[in-house]
Amino acid sequence: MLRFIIRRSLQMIPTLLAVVLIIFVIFSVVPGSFISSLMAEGRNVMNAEVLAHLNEQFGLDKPLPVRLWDYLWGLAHFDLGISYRTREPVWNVIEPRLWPSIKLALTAMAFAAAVGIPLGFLAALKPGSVFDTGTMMLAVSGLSVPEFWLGLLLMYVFALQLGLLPSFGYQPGSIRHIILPAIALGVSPMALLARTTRAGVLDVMNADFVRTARAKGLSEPRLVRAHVTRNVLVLVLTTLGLQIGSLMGQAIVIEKLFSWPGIGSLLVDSVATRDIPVVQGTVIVIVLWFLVINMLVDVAYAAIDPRIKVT
Amino acid sequence: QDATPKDGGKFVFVAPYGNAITSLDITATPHTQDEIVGKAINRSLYKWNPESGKPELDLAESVTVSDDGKTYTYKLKDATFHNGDKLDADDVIWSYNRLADPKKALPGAEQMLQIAGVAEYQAGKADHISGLKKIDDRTVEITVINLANPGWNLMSNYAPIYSKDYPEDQLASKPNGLGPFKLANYVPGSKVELVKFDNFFEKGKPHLDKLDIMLMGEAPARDVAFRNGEIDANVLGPVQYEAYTQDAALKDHILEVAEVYTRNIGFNPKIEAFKDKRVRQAINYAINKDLIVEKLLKNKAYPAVSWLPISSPAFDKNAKPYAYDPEKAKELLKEAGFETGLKFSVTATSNESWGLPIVEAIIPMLAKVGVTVTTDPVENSVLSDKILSDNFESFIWSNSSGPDPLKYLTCFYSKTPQNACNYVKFNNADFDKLIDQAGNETDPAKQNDILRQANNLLEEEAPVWFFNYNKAVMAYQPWVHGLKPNAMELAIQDYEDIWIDDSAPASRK
Amino acid sequence: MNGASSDPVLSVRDLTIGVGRSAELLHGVSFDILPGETYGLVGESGSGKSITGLSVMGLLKRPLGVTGGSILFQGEDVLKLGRRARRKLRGDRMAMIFQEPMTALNPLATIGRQIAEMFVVHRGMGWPEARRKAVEALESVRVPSPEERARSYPHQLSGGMRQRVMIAIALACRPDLLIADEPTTALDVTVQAGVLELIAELCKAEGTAVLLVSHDLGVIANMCRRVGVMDRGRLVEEQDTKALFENPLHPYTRGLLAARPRLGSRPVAGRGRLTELDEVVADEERGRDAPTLTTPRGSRLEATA
Amino acid sequence: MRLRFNFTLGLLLALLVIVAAISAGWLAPYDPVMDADLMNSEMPPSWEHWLGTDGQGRDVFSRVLFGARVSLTVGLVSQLINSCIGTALGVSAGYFGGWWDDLVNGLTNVMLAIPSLVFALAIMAVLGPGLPSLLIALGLTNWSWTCRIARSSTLSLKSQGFVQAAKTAGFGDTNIMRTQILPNILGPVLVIATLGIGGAVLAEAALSFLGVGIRPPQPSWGNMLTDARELIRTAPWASVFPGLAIFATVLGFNLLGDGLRDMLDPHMRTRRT
Amino acid sequence: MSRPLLEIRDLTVHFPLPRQSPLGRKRTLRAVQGVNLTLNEGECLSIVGESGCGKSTTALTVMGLQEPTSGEILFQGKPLTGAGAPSRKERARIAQMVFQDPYASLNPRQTIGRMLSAQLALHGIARGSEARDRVAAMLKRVGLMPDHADRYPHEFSGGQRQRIGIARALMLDPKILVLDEPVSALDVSIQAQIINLLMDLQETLGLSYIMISHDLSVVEHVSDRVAVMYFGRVVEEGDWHSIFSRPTHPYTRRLIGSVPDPDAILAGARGVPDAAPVPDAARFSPDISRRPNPDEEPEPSALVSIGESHSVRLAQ
Ligand SMILES: Nc1ncnc2c1ncn2[C@@H]1O[C@H](COP(=O)(O)OP(=O)(O)OP(=O)(O)O)[C@@H](O)[C@H]1O
Ligand SMILES: Nc1ncnc2c1ncn2[C@@H]1O[C@H](COP(=O)(O)OP(=O)(O)OP(=O)(O)O)[C@@H](O)[C@H]1O
Ligand SMILES: [Mg+2]
Ligand SMILES: [Mg+2]
Repeated sequence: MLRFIIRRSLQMIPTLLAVVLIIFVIFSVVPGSFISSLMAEGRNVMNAEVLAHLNEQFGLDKPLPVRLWDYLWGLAHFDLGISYRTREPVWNVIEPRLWPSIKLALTAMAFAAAVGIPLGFLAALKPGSVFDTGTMMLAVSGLSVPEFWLGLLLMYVFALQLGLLPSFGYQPGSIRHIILPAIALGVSPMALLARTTRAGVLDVMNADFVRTARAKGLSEPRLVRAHVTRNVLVLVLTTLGLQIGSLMGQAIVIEKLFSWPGIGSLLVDSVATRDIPVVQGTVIVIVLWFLVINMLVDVAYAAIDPRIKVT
Repeated sequence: QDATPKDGGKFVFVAPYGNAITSLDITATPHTQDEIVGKAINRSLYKWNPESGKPELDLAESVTVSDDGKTYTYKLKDATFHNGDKLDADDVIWSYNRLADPKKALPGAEQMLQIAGVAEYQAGKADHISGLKKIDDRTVEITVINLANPGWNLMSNYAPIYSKDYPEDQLASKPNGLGPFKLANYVPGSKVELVKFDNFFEKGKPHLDKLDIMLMGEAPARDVAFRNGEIDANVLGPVQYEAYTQDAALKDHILEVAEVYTRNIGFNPKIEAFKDKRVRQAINYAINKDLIVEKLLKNKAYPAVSWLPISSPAFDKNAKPYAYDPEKAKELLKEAGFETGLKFSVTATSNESWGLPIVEAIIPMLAKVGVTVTTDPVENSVLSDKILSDNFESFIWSNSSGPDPLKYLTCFYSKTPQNACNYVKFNNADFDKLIDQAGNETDPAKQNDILRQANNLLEEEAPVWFFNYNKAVMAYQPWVHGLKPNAMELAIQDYEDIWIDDSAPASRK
Repeated sequence: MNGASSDPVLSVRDLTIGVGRSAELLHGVSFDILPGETYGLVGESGSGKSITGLSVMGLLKRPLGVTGGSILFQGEDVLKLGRRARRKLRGDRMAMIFQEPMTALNPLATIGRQIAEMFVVHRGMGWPEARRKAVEALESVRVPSPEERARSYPHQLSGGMRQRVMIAIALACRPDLLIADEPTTALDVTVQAGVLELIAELCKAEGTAVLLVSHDLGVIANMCRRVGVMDRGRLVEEQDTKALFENPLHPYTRGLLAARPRLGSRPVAGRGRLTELDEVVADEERGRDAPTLTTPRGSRLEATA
Repeated sequence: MRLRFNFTLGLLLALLVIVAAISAGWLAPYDPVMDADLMNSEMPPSWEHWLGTDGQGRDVFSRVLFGARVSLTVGLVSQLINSCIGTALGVSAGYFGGWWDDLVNGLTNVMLAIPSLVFALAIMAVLGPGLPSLLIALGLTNWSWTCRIARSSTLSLKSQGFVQAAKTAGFGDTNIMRTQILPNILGPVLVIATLGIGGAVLAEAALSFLGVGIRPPQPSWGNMLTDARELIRTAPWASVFPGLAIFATVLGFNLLGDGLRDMLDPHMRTRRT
Repeated sequence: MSRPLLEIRDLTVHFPLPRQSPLGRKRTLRAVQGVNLTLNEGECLSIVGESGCGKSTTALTVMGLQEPTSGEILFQGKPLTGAGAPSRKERARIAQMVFQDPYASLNPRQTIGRMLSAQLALHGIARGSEARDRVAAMLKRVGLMPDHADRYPHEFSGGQRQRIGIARALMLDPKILVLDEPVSALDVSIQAQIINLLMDLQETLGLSYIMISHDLSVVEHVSDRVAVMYFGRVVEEGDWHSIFSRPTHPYTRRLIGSVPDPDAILAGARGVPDAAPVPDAARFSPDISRRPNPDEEPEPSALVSIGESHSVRLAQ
C-alpha cells in the first residue's frame, strides 16, 4: 500500500511538470502583464523607474528559459516563488484559500452523493417508471443550467425571499454560509452521479451473479444489500472520484459569485492581475488535488474490490 | 446624521471592486480595494477632507512654511502605533525613505517625487533624501521642489507613516499603523475584521467597536446581501441605483457624490481620421450621451462637458456639452471627407459604466452617421497595456480628473508622454501655452481662470469623446451615520467618524 | 411414458413462453422428471432450453413470461404461488447452475460467504455456523483445502473450481430438483468430465432429480437416463437415452446424431464427409412454424450496428 | 418507452435550436445589433417585442435567435475539434501502442487533471475574447474523454477477427484505422460529442460570466445572460429567455446523447480504462 | 517428400507480464516455447490442446500478427519473419486465416461485398464489375448466394458468417489456410456443413490447412497430422492415426479420455487406446493440471520418436 502510494506519487511528477510547462508557456505569451495590471484603474500612474525595478525584482527581465528553469528549480525545493501582487511567498497566498476550497468541494460532493446516489438507485430499481423518467429528467436538467444562474437564483430565493440563509461570504465555523454555494456547485455532479448510479445499478442487476443470487432464493432487499450495492459502488466510485477531483477547478464561477475565498476565485483574480506565480501555484494545487483524489480512489477500489491489487 | 454620535457597535462595510485584498501593507499595492482597508489601519501626514475638498493636516498639529514656499516644518501629533510605539520624526523620515527607495519599487514612490533629493536618492547619487530633516523628536522638516502644496501628494493613502522599529516582513500579515482600527482577523479573499484601537490619537474616536470589511465584487450578490441585512453599506451600480431610488424603504438612505473621474473614449491620432478635429467633434455630436446616461447608467453619472469634472474649481459653469446632433455630425464628417467608410475599433473592458455596454450603445448611433465601430474587448490589465504601448485605435476608460485641475489638465500637455497620461498624444500649441501660464501662476483664482480656458479649449478640440463624470452612490442601512460624500472615492470613508444608532439589529451591537 | 414408481418431482405441462403477449418462444412443452432421475434436454442454440429451465425457477426476465401451461413442482403449481412462496422454493427445494462460471459469482464476496448465505437465508443459521457449513459444502464438492478456499474470492479460482463452488451453492440445501444449464460448456474438455461426474455423484447420493440442459449429445449420453430433444421451441422427441441413440424417431434427432463426427469412426484410409442435418431432415419436415423472435447471440459490437 | 420519449424530446429540442440558428436571419424581426433603441430599453414582452427588449433596447427575441447561431457554433464546432483530436489520438494510441500510447495517455491525464474551464480561461486570456478564440479554447480542452473512449474501444477492436483479417489481407495501418476501426467507434464518439455540445454551450456562458466570452455586440446566450443578470429584478425577460434557451439546448443535446447511447450500445459506460 | 510448404522452427513467444512491484522481477508469460512444426503441401495439420496452451499464439505468429520472440517461420524455405520477411501485402497471398468467432470476425459496418472486393482492389486483382463477379463466384463457392454481397454481417446466421469468413480467407488464393477453432462457436448441426465445406475446398483448391481445435472428434475426422500442445510446448506429434490409436503422452491420453462419446458410453466401454511403448514412462510429470513452473521443474526433453512419424516429449 505504502509502496503504491509512493509509486503513484512519483508518477505524478511528469504530469505536474507538463502542467507547469503548459501554464508557463501560455502565460508567457499572454497579453498584459502584472505591471500593466497595476495601472488598470486608470488613476495611479506609476513612474517608469519604479516599474523597471519591479520587473527586475521579479526577474521578469530575464529570458524565458531562465525564468522557467528558476521556477522549476524552486519547485524542486517546494518553493512556489513570490507572488507579484502581494509580494509574499505564493504558498502564503494559497494556503489560507485552501481550506475554504476543500470545504466547499467536499460539502458540494457530500450533497451530490447524498442526493444523487439514492436517486439513481431508486430510479434504477423501477426502470421505465414515472419516478425513473422524472428523476432522470431532473438529473439532465441539473446538468443544463449555467452555474452562476443557478447560484443567483438560489441567492434570490433562499436569502432574499425566504431570508433563510446568508447569501454570500465565508465564515470559518459556519454551516449556514456554505449551504447555498455548495448546492449551486453540487447540482451538476449530483445529476451526473444519479445517472451513473442508475446505469450502474441497471448494469449490475443484469449481471449473471445477480441471477445466481435470485436462484439462491434471496429476497430483493437482501439481494440489493448483499450483492448489488458494493458492485454499484465500484462502478460509481470512478465518477465520484473524478468529480471530487475536478470540483476545485470547477468552483471558479461559484466562488466568484458567492465571494467564497477559495482557490478558484484566487485563480481568476490572479489571472486578471497576471500574477503568474500564483496562477502557477493554484493550478498546481488544483491538479495535485485531482491526482491525489484519484490515487485515493484507487486505494478505495483496492479496499472494495478484491480483484484489484495496489502494489 | 446630526445627532450626537454613539459609541460601540459593529459596522459591516463592503469592498466592492474585484474580490481580493492584495495586501494589508498598503504601501505594497496601488489598488483602491486595498485603500478601503488601509484607510482603517493607517494614517498619513495629510488627509483628504471630503467636505472641504482639500487636503488637510492629519498626523501633524501644525505646519510652518518658509518664505520661498518650499520648506515645510511639521509639528507632529502625539500619536501611537497599534503596537504601542510612539510616532516620532524618525518614523516619518524612515517611511518616506522607504517609499522612495527604488529597490523596493513601491507604488507610493510616485508621491515622494515632490520632495527635494528624491531624484538623487533614486538615481543612487545619494544615500538618503536630502529634503527630509529631523528637527527634534516631534518636529520634521520637508523641503519640496516646487510651489505646489505637498498635501496633495502626502495625503495619499499609499504613503502612510509606518513605525521604523516594526519588522517590515510583518507588515503584510500583521499591519501596524496609526489608524483608528487594528486588525483582528483576516480571511484572505473574504473579509477583514477590525477592532477599535483604543489609543487612537483623535480623542473620543473611533465610535465603532468593530469594523468588518467584506469583499464582494458581484453587484447582484451585493444587492442581495444588502437587502438581506448582511452588509450595512453598499456601493451601488446603475441598476441598483435606479431600483433603490424608487424603493420607498431604501431611497432615504442613499449617499451620492460626484466623483472626480471623467469617462471618455480616447481617439488615437494614429488613425488618420482622428487627426481631424471635425471628425472628433462629429463623434461627439453623433452620440446621444444624455440618453445613454439616462438609460444605461440610470442617471448614475453626469454627462460630461469637457475634461474637468463639475466639482473642479476650474469648471466653467456656463459651458455647454456637445449637443446630440446627428445632422451636424454628418455635415462635419462630410467636410472632413469621411462621409462614409470611417471605421474604428474601441478597446474596452467589460465595465458596465465605461466599458463594452457603452460601446454597444454607441455602435448603432454612430452607424446612423456612417461610422462603423467594432469592439476590442480586453481585460483590465490588457487595457492599460494596450493604451500605454499605443496599441489601439480608440479606447474607453475612466480617468482621474481631479481634484487638482492643473495636474490633470497637464495630461494633455504635448510634452506629457503617452505612457504617463497623455494617452491620445494630444498636441496643441495654444493649450500648451495655457498650461505653462497656469503653472507659473501663484494666485489660485487667476490660475483657475487660465485652466478654465484650457478646459474649454479641450472641449472644442475634442481629443476624446466626453462621456460622463461619475456619480458614486452608496446605500446604507438606516442605523448608520457618519458616512461622507467623498468625491475622490466614495468607498473610502473616514471610519473613525462612523457610528450606529440604537435601531441597529442585535448582530451589530 | 414409462410407469412411474412415484410421483414426478417436476411436471411441466403445456408450457408456453412468450414475449409479452405477441410472440411465442416456447410452444406447449410437457415433460416429467421423477425423483432422483437425471433428465436431459438437448437441442440446438436458441431452441428454448434455457428459458424452460429459467421458467421452472421463476427467473424469466421481462419481457419474457410464461403465457400458458403449468409447472407442477412436487404436485404444486408453482405458477400459482405468490412471489414470496416462489422465492422460498428457490435455492431451498430447487436450485440452478448456470453455464458461465466466470461471471455467475459475485466478484466482491468471498466464496465462503456466498455459500453460507444459503444457510442463512434458508436455514436461518447465524453467520458463524453457516460459514462452517459452507466449508463442509466445499469439501463435499472436492475443493482442495476448503478452509482456505472459503476465504478466497471468485477471481482467485479456476473455471472448474468456480463451477464446483456453484455446485456447492446449488446443492447446499439439498434441493429436490437441480437445473443444470450447460454446466460445463465453458470449461476445458479435460475439466468437463470431472465436473459432470461430480454432479452425477452428488445427486445420486442425495436422490436429487436433475434437469440437465446441454447441446452436447455426448454429455447427455453420459449423464441421463431420459432425454428430451428440443427444436425451435418444441419438444420434438422424448426417449430413454439408449433408445434415442439407437433408434431416433424424430428426423431432427436423427439429423443431430448423424451430423456429429464420432471419435474412432474414421476409416484408416481416407476421410468421409459428415452427414449434414438437412440431408437427413428437410426443413419443411422439421419446422412447423419457426419461433418468431430470435436474437442472434451476438457480440457487443453487433448491438451498435 | 422512457428512452424513446426522452430521445424524441431531445431530438426535437436540438432540431428546434438548429432550425432557429439557421433561419435566424429570416425569423428575427429586428437586427440583433443595430436595431437598438435606448428609448425603448427594458420593455416587457409585447406585440412588437415578443420577448421584450434588453437594457440596450434591443429585441430579445431576435437576439436569442441570433445567439443560437453563436452558441450552437461554439457547441458544434468546438466539439467537432475535440472529437477529431480525441479520436485521432485515441485511435492511433490504441492501435500502435508503445511509446506513442504512453505519450498520448500521459497527455490525456494532464488534460484531465487541469480543469477545462481553467484551461479555457488561460487560452482565452492569450487569444482575447471572440468567437474564433472561443472555438479554439473549448476545442482544445475537452478531448480527453473522447480520446479515452476511442483508445479503449480501439484496444478491444484491435484484437477482433475483422481487424486481424484486414491485416492479413495486406491492408495498411492507416487504411485499417480508417475503414475498420473508425466506423466502429463512431457511435461512442458521437455520444460523447453530443453530450459535449451541451457542455460547450454552458462553458461559453461560464466564460462570458468571467468576462472572456464572445465579442460584443454580437449576441450569444452566454453574454446575454451575463449582461442581463443585473436586470433580473427590473427586466427578468432579458435574462430568462436566453437562460431558457441555454437550458433547452443543453437539455436537448443531453437527452439526445443519452438516447443515442442507449440505442447504440446499452453497455457503453464510462468505465475505468 | 519434397521440401515442406511451411516450417516452424524453434518458435518461442513470450509476453511481458506487468511487474508485481516497481522494483519487482521482470516477469514473462511463456506462451509458446520452442515449437517445431512442419506443414506439407495439401496437408491438414491440427493443433490440439487445452485453453491457453499457445495454439492461437502459434497461429497468429504464422499469420504475422504476432512477432515471435525467437525462432523462425519458413515458407518454401524463405523466412516469413525477421529481416528478409515479405511485406504485409505479399504475405497476404501466402496464408490466410479463418477466425474462431464468426460474430466478431466481420466488420459490422461493411457489407460483405465491399469487404471482399476491397481486398481484390488492394492487390490489384480486379476492380468494378470484374471484382463483383469474382465476389459472386466466391460466395457461391462457399455456399452462399451472390446477392448476399449487399448484406451486412448482422443479417447472417452464425454458420453463414463462418462461410463468409472462409470466403474472405480464400479471396486472395492463399496457399495456406489457418483455421482457429473454425467450428467451435457453431451449433452441431452447422458444424458438419462447415467441416464438409472446408474439406471440399481443400481438395478442389489444393490448400494446406493448419487447424486449431479442442474438439478431438472433429480433429480426428479431418486431420492428416496432429500436434498436441501443452503449456506452450508440443508434447506429442504424429499422423492422425498414430495419435488416436496410440496416444502416449499422459496429457494426450487424458484429452482423448475425456471426450464424451455417446457410443462408447452407451456401449459401457469407455477406454482409451493403449499407449505406445516409451523408453521410460515414469518420466512424465505426474501432475498435469498445473502450469509447469520453469524455475522449478526440469526442462522436458526434446521430442522423442516412438514410431513412424510419431514422437512424444518426455520429462527429463
Ligand atoms: N430476453 C429475451 N427477449 C426475447 N427473446 C429471447 C430472450 N431471451 C431468449 N430469447 C429467445 O428465446 C429463444 C430460446 O432461448 P434460450 O436461451 O432458451 O435458448 P437455448 O436453447 O438455451 O440456446 P443456447 O444453447 O444458445 O443457450 C431464443 O430464440 C432466444 O432468441
Ligand atoms: N497479447 C497477449 N499479451 C499477453 N498474453 C497473451 C497475449 N496473447 C495471448 N496471451 C497469453 O498467452 C497464452 C497462450 O494464449 P493462446 O491464445 O495462444 O492460447 P490458446 O491455446 O489459443 O487458448 P484458447 O483455446 O483458449 O484459445 C495464454 O495464457 C494467454 O493468456
Ligand atoms: Mg441456453
Ligand atoms: Mg485460441
